[in-house]
Amino acid sequence: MSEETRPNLRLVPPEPPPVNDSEAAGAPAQREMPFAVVEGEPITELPRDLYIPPHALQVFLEAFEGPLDLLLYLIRRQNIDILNIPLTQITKQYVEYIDLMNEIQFELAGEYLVMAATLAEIKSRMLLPRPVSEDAEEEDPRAELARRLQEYERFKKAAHDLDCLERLERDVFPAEAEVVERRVVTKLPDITLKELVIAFQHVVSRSENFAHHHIRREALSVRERMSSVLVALENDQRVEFSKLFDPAEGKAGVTVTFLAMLELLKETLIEAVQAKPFGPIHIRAAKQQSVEPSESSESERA
Amino acid sequence: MEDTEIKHVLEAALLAATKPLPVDKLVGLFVTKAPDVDKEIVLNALTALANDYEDRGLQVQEVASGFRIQIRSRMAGWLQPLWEERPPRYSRALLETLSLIAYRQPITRSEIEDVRGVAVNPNIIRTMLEREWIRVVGHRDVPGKPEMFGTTKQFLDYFGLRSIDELPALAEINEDGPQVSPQADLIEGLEAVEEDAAASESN
Amino acid sequence: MEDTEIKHVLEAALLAATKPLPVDKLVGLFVTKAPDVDKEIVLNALTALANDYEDRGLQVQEVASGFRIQIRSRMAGWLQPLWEERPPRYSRALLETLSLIAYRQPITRSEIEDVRGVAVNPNIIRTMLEREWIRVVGHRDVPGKPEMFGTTKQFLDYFGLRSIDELPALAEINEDGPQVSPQADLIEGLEAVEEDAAASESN
Repeated sequence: MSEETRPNLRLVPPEPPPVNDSEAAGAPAQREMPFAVVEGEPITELPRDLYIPPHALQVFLEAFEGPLDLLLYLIRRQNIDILNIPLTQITKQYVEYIDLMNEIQFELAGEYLVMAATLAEIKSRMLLPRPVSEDAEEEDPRAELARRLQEYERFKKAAHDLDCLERLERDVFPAEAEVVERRVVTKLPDITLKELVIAFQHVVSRSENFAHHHIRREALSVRERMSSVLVALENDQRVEFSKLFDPAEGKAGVTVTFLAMLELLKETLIEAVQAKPFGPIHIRAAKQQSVEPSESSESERA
Repeated sequence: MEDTEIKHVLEAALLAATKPLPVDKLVGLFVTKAPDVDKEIVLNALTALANDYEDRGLQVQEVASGFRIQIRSRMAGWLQPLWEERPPRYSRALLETLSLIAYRQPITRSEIEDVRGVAVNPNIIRTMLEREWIRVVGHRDVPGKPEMFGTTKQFLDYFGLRSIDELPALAEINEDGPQVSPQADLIEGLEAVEEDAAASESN
Repeated sequence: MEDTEIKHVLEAALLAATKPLPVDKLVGLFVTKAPDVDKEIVLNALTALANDYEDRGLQVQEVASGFRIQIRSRMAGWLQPLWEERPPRYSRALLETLSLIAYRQPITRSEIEDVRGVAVNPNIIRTMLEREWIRVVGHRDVPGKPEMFGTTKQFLDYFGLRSIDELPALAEINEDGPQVSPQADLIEGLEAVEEDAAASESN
């Protein structure tokens, strides 16, 4: 808080407030004295605990959680009815607290100043003459303040109750025994074929390239066979053409393998080598040929 | 399967687990080897276990995410030498903010500030998020789309509660004005400090 | 101090501590409040505690760094379900990548990226390789020699397919009209699943 805000602290005239204050009229039990009469007992000097020695500054800072808390403290300290706050007295004390904070170079929180202004504002509204002809009972300007104070007090109490609950680390402690043989088994996530196909449908529908492409069932097994032919040719292996066919698969299977090899040749993924006419044909994975990847993809997508 | 053995399996499981176990998980322990053991049997066994612990330093506690075995609070004093660090203390500002989130959830920061009358320290929110006591449960549909906070199961677990309903009842607004001052101890503290200060001044 | 209470304090301490406690530390628990309790008394109490545990799932065990309470090995079988962690579901990115490999094999990573429009997370590929659903079937003969992926026999086994051509064809899924196809029921199922998915996504 900057230095400029200091003059604003003088929101209330330092001299004692007028005796015929409207709040005194509203609260006959609390006849205004230079300071106050609380529950019939005149208070002629500020409560002793208003003085905060500099040593206690830290305590002071920790003690109050803001302007509502400070106000609540002032009210409770003097056993004042929260619904009938003697504004002059409370405002005066409140501002004295703020002055005190200021004196000890306490960096004033804006919220405290706002509250001082609020108190002054309520007070000024109460000092204004009330319209005589008013039918409806005018709401006490203090009502809103009282409501906020009560609401704040509820949660102050709730925080206290929460703090009283038995809690881990402070009151109770989880009991754990050592497990010598702990074989953690991480189960792998399951997926269903349906999920897989739906994923494919999603990805295809998002992709222009694929949008009008129909995958024929035959093509699928050909593509898988392309994979297995490539695996057979792993590690620069040369495999004799006929060895890549499994007669046990029958005619259909042989056809699929043949189509797969044609497709692989077209995509230049394999090479067929024949050392001499009518000699055995060997198949090996292609090397050192530059084919644009898009070209091979395109041929498939067309 | 014998009742005693069921109890012993449950005891071992609760002590082996590093977090509370929901009753379904406890029933699941028996599913392959003793499928007769159902939820009711498990709950009865837990009650029996709790009775066994009656006079001991342990207790079976049900919290939001399940059952756990914990050391009773009356043992806390004895165990003090075990801990190298003091248990974390939480400031009144944090506890008030947490209470507001617990009782008024979902609640935005500015709604908290309205009740407390002071700005919410961002560190307080961060601490509670990191402890996973609170989480962002949505955004209020007002300009700026502020985050709304709510409490978590971990919050309930930490404070030994099964559900948010078990929080102490929020004080009624008494139209005549509440009479008890929750600050009594605080004020005593202040007075003590003052006396100390006075004493040191007189030296 | 009563023997029983000493035993209960020791039990609480051993269960609250996360590591074995040396006997000196256990004696230290009593130093301020019950200085009579010496090492011998503590050791006797530990023996008494061990006897209490005779028929139960627990035991007091002395190890190099002190005493601890541990779960008896005969309980291991019962507790096994506790250690089975249910993993999170696979991401949509993984499912899409896997489906592209299944339908478009052999396919390189950059070809997958072309279709999906986003980079393929290497973890996704690794996960599928580890599960042995896909394998590297070769390298495309373009600069960088990128790996080409294909599906495995384990992939077919997992989904209960005899061969890859039992995968439903995309065209059939998109047809509006009634299908006369061996996969008709599968497709119906698929559509139902899709609706579920759509419904859950809208939640």
